[in-house]
Amino acid sequence: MQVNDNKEFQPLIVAFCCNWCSYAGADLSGTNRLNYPTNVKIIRVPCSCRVNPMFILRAFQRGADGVILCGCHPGDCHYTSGNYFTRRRMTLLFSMLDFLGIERDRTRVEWVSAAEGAKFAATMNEFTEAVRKLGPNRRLEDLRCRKQ
Amino acid sequence: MQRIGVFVCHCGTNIAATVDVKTVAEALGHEPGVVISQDYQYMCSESGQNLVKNAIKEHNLTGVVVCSCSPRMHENTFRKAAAAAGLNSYMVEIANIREQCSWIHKDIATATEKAIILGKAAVAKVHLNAPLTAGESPVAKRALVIGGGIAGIQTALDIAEAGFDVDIVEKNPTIGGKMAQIDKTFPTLDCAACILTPKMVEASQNEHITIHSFSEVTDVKGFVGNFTVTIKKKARFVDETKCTGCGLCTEKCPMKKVPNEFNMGLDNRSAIYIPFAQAVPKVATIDPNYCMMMKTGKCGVCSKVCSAGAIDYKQQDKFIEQKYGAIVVATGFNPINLDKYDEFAYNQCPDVVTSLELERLMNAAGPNGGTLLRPSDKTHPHKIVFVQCVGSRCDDSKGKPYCSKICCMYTAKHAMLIREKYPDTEVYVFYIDVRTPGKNFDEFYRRAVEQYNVHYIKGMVGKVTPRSDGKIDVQASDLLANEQLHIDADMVVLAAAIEPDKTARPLATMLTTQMDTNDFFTEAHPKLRPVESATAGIFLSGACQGPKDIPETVAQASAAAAKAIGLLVKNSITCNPCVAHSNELMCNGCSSCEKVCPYGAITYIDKEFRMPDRTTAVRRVANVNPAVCQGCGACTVACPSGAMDLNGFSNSQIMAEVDAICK
Amino acid sequence: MQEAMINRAKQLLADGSVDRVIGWKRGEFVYDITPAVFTSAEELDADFVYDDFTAANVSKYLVKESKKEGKILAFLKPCDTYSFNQLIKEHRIVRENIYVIGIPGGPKLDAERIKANGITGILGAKNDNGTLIIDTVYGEEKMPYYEALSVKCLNCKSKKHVVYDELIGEDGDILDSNRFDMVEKLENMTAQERYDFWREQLSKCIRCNACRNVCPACTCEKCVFDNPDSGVENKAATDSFEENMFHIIRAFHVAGRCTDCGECSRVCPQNIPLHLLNRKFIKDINSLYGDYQAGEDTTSRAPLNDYKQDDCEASIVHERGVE
Amino acid sequence: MNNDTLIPYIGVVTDIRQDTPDVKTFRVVSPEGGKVFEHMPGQCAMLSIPGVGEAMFSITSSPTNKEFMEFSIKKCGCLTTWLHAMDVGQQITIRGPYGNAFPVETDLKGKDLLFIAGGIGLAPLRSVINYVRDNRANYGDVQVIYGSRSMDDLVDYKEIIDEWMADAGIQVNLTIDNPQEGWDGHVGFVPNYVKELNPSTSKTVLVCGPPIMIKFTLAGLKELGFTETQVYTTMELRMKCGVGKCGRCNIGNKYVCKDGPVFRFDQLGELPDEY
Amino acid sequence: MLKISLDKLGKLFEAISASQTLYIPTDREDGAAEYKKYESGMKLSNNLNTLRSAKDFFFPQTENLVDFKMEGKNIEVIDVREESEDFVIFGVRACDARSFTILDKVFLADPVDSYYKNRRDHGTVVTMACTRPAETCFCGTFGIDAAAPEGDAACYSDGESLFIEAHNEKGQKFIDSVASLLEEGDAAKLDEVREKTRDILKKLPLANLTTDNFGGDKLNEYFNSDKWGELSQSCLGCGTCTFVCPTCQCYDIKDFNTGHGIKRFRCWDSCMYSDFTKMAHGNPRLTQLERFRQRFMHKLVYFPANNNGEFGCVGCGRCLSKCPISMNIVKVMKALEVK
Repeated sequence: MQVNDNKEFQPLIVAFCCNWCSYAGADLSGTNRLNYPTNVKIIRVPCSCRVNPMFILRAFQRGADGVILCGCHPGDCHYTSGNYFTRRRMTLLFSMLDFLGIERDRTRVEWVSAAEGAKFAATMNEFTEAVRKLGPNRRLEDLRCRKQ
Repeated sequence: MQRIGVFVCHCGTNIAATVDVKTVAEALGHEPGVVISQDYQYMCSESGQNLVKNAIKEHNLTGVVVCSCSPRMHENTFRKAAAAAGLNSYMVEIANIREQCSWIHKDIATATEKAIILGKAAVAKVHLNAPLTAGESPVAKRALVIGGGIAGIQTALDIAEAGFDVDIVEKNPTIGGKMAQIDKTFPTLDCAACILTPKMVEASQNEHITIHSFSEVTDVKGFVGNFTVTIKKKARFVDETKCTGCGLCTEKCPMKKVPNEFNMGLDNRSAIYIPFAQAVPKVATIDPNYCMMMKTGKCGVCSKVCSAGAIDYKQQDKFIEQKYGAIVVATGFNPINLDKYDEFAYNQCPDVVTSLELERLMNAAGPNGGTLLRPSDKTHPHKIVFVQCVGSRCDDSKGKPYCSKICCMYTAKHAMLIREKYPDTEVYVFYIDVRTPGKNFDEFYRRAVEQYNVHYIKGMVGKVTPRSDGKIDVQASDLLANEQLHIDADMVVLAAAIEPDKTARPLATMLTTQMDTNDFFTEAHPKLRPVESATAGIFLSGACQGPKDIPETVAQASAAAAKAIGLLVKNSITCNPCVAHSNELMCNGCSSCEKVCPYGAITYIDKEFRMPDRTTAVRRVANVNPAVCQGCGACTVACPSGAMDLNGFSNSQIMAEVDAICK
Repeated sequence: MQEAMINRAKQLLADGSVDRVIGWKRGEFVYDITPAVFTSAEELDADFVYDDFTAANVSKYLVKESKKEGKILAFLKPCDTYSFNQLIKEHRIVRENIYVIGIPGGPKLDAERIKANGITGILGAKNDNGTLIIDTVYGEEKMPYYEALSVKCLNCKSKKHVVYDELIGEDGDILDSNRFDMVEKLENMTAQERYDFWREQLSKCIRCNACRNVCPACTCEKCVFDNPDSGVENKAATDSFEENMFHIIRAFHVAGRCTDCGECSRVCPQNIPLHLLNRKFIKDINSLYGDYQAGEDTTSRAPLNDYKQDDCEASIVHERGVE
Repeated sequence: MNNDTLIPYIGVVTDIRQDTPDVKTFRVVSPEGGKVFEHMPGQCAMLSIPGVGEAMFSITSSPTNKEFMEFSIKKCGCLTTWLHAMDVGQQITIRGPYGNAFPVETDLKGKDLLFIAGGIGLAPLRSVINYVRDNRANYGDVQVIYGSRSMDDLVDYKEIIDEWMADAGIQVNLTIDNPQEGWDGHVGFVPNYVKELNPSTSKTVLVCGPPIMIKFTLAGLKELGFTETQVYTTMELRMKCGVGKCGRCNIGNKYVCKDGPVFRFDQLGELPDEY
Repeated sequence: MLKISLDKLGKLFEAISASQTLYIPTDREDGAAEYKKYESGMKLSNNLNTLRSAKDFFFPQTENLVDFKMEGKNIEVIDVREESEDFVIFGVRACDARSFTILDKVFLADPVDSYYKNRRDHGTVVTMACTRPAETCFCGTFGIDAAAPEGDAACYSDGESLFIEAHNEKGQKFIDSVASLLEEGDAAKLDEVREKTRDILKKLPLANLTTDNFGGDKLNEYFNSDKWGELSQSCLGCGTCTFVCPTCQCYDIKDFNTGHGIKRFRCWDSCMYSDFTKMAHGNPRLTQLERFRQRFMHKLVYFPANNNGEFGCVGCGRCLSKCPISMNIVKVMKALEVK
């Protein structure tokens, strides 16, 4: 359930979803009326491999508190191999962010198929909660962008 | 700066019940560049679309944002509407405020707030949209089928049937492939040759089909609709056009000790040969490794006896280049090499044979004229042991991890045929599982067990030892009875795993198609696009894609043909305009993008540039073929300089969306 | 060594095998050596230097130099040959125009490390059995030789030349280096400690771009950070975020391509241990995707341009090490 | 604290005129009405849309116009594209005036003047021409030679026809590069036209246009007997601060934004060849 | 002259920092010195000079100039300037002290840069005479006496005490504010120390470097020298020299969209960068040769031409030790000199 208590910290979650699986999965969770928090804002990309690490850093710079990347399950990529590249890229990027002391739970990769509306909603609920626990992103924000 | 129109859909109450659409339209109306912002009951309805069209004309809009249901629903609807109003259809963006907002949220205030943000992101993106035009590329009206087995033949026939020219490239002197070697087919036990050879003849006589036998593909250039293929016609030292296939040369050839490939080396052929009686083309071929004339310069018998004057000892390999619109891969399979299987004594004992060898031993055109005799002493075997899964479902490096699929059924067939013809022969089949999913398959298997009393034993054969008395000691375990068995067999038949033909791997590289770790071609989608490769214009037919029996092969062959025809009927193909493109001024030529492209859409060209200091320099730069690129964007991230970008999902567009969402 | 190099270079110039020589030119002091192109025996005799302070990797210059007319002789240390190979692999240099002579490498001395010991007025330095004896304006000073070594030489990964047309001196071996020790030490800190460590280090950054401009992997025609159209252009570390951003993205862009030559840390005027970022990627790649040494060959697929179907999931990051 | 020159004023765009396919002229006033600041002919101002960019443009209106300033801007980059897309009523930021001016009150006073312009190069000269027209008594003969690629590319064509050509006090010679339907005037490149017209060497010349045109015009003028001290031009270089501090427009010991943009050719000759 | 015992320096710093912000050079973990805001217990560095120059105090690497808010067609200009607080920079070396004079000539020239002036007005520069110059020092070349630095007030150490003298009103005010800690001392020993320092300065490797050949009069001659190609060939085009240089003052002005407004900021820029002079339709300094030449021409020729022969270099030696490829102004001067 979504809580709209103003006192509670409302994290901003940016979700990159691949067009073929995860975006469809998100649509399905909508069709099935499966709730997840309004904190999650989805950006559609053709394939998870389109997501440049710069986009993720950009989101953090601009005030996102968590970034999640969703794509087809390994082996199911519409473009056959895109998500395999995504997996390596993101593993290394997240590892680097971790190395720099950025909280690990602010980033995640999840494979969500077009049939997994329930998984999509559950993932978003879970991820939002995890980020909420961490509190506002302070280690990778740009002070100039902080909302007054 | 764009002039943007925003259209917020109520979707009846689907959106309007949870999202305050008026507030959304009002808020988005204040975004920079937005000149009109409206809401409407059903934006996708005709009157809704007219609203959009009229606004485009009236306000001279350069961009449109529709806040509605998922773009997967109506993106196309609004793109068409925009195009009808004279706006480039790629200047339309959808903000998904139904599936990803109104339907999942309950609180109007927060849902409205989110809908506004999603709308702002779409507006931010549209600001950076550029009109895109789908390119077109012509289609060469000719197909190439690589492989002349039943898969290739069926595909070629179907394509020819539709009226398109099609070439078959077969590496062997004749088409026919594995099916030509098979005696009977399961589960009907009809004669393989009887159903195959008419198809071979049909192929050879079809005016649309050209058969390049004894030929190989050596180079493939180009892309969907426009492949240029180089085919090597290997020298067969016989002029195909002159040879009548009378066979006199093969009779007179003094060199008769050449292992006969067609009969799996179980008998011999001459140095000049026609693989089998129904070969297509029925043309002789000289094997230069054995021909006396070729080796010593002394002989020339065939040349003397050939009344057609077809023999040409000086013939050279010939290369032909041809343009094709579509390519079908039908390179088939082979049983794996069993040299490593010492435990089955395959290399030590001639009476341990593979199933394909057994086919030849039982075939009327085979080495024994159809009588099943032991290769060693030409006696009737009375006890035959079949070993299943030799190299299939195997964890170690000797074998294959997959199930070869056809072995269970052909072994049942063999067992049944032997029991039918030689009822005094005892037949044992050692299996891990018996897999019989298929029409009439399980019935067939049960007949072998119940009607023909074949001894099916669940268990593994541990060791096969040829004995000095000519018998073969088969040590095995019966897992159900939980006991060790020793069988004194006369023959052992190994159901060797099948693997893709060795020529497939280099071919895949030429075609820039994907293969799995077992060298089977990877289909574009395992469920929805099973006969297409991920590379546009390349289709897959038969066992090159995975183990298959004959009916499956033929079904896939026809499916591949249908897909190829679907491509060939088009005069040109419309390309998806949302493709990658490289900024040549920034490209380093490092090849990173090429490495991650699943479609081989990126090539490198050396291009001359005017440098800022007015000199010229030749630089290696990436070039994306828009007809081949599918727009995944893998290259855009692999490119460190950011030279590679994706139309419709550009770096700046996605970052603008991020910015808008995080604002 | 220097003598042998000059002689061989003169020979090759004289017999027309090469037209130019890229090497190093002596400076005002013992340590301020500048990479330079020589075209004549006279120039070589006058200025060519190769000694304990000659640390610069000249392979990147070949991107430009090899595209000029004529052939150039390049003297490459073992570590430089890895960069060279990587550049070949990425089609950045024209191999035919280069004649490579492999020369023995370090360890090299770093004047900054000597100065960090409070020694100033340096006029000369020599190694005496593990003690560096430094001649200064203020008299003779001593310090442990080891402490004066360039950071990039402390964890040398290889003394083997992976490419050369000829060698002067003997080829060495790939070493079993402890280069990941510091990375590991950081990995074992808490996230807060790591954050503090890097904040202190990266906040020193003055965005001079020396690390990028010296890096043999950073040969982009136009760097994203210089390109106003890239959306991430930044010229100054205006905010701590941009300090992070620049170094993360730079390290990511060279991940799987960085040969660990150590030039970034060598040239950093603020002594930021930038090589640790690259090494972190190298260490991760080795442990997650199998050992890979960029520049070892010219044909293998870079780890980020490759995949295996059973690669680990990104969640591995969440599961290992110290939170 | 005093106002700093780096902090801009607000200007409101009150009129946008499409002069040629890629040149628009923008009229700018202060939000309270009237000009944002005073200037002299040849001076420049920094216009900006915050977040998009800031660039230096010469002020094309004459200082004698007391109501507004005008800028003729060619679409060529990010900011100019934005400016071309905007509607009337848009606010922009403006700071200046920057640079020197044509010496209309000193060296040019009392002189016969010859203006030579090519394409958008008319923009800075238009300010001087109108200034001279409004102070006609202070100057001798006035001749304008102006050329462009085509009829459509002649900036301010309407003003040229309606006002300048109707003004008995000045002589206007127009030319276009290639023949065109509906054009019965001169056809040919500006430098050649100048030679053809063979103006008197007593004139002081103000020239502005693309670098290649300036180069050939100067050569032509020299052939006709003009000396470099008689010819003025105005330069364009990348500028940021506008006050000679940021270092960008430095040529030799001059800063174009502060010591220029107007230079006499003999002064330019002393500078290193880096512009 | 007033003095304070060296072991009481801490007390002096405490006293200064009680009334205003104090910056002193202090040693970093890596052995380099940098200016830090004084906090209790902080030790004055023994290093000759700081890694970064002291120009940051008056001309920081980045600073916000003005903010904008955009709303529809309207723009709001927000002046973000604030009066600087008073501060003291302690321990500035003679070279850096001179760099302020050079920066003043740029930023305080009409029109005055209010951002710079604001900090300049509020900052007191307390210099420290050098006693152990390094091999890279060549301040003498530009007429700077390392043993007698400029600044609002100057300090000299004789090994036991620190002597302080004011050079102007601001310096005097500073001394007055800490007068209670100071005592009158005998500066006799100072001359000895100073002479010793000057002796060392004379023996430095670069002691004989002169500017006799340089200046504004031979502008084109230097500009067209054929040495530039060779000198610039290994230049990486990075900004290290520029950014560690106490006198380099080129800057860029850029806008940053924060999502809720535009921040216009300026940041250091470098004439060594390829895009420094790049315009939509070309670049007057196309190759690194031109950019390299610009930097040195500016310091050795253009600047003196506009400033009565004063050079744009103070001989601090930072670029000598920091250039990644060890190319620097000394090598340039020597190469051009030969001609």
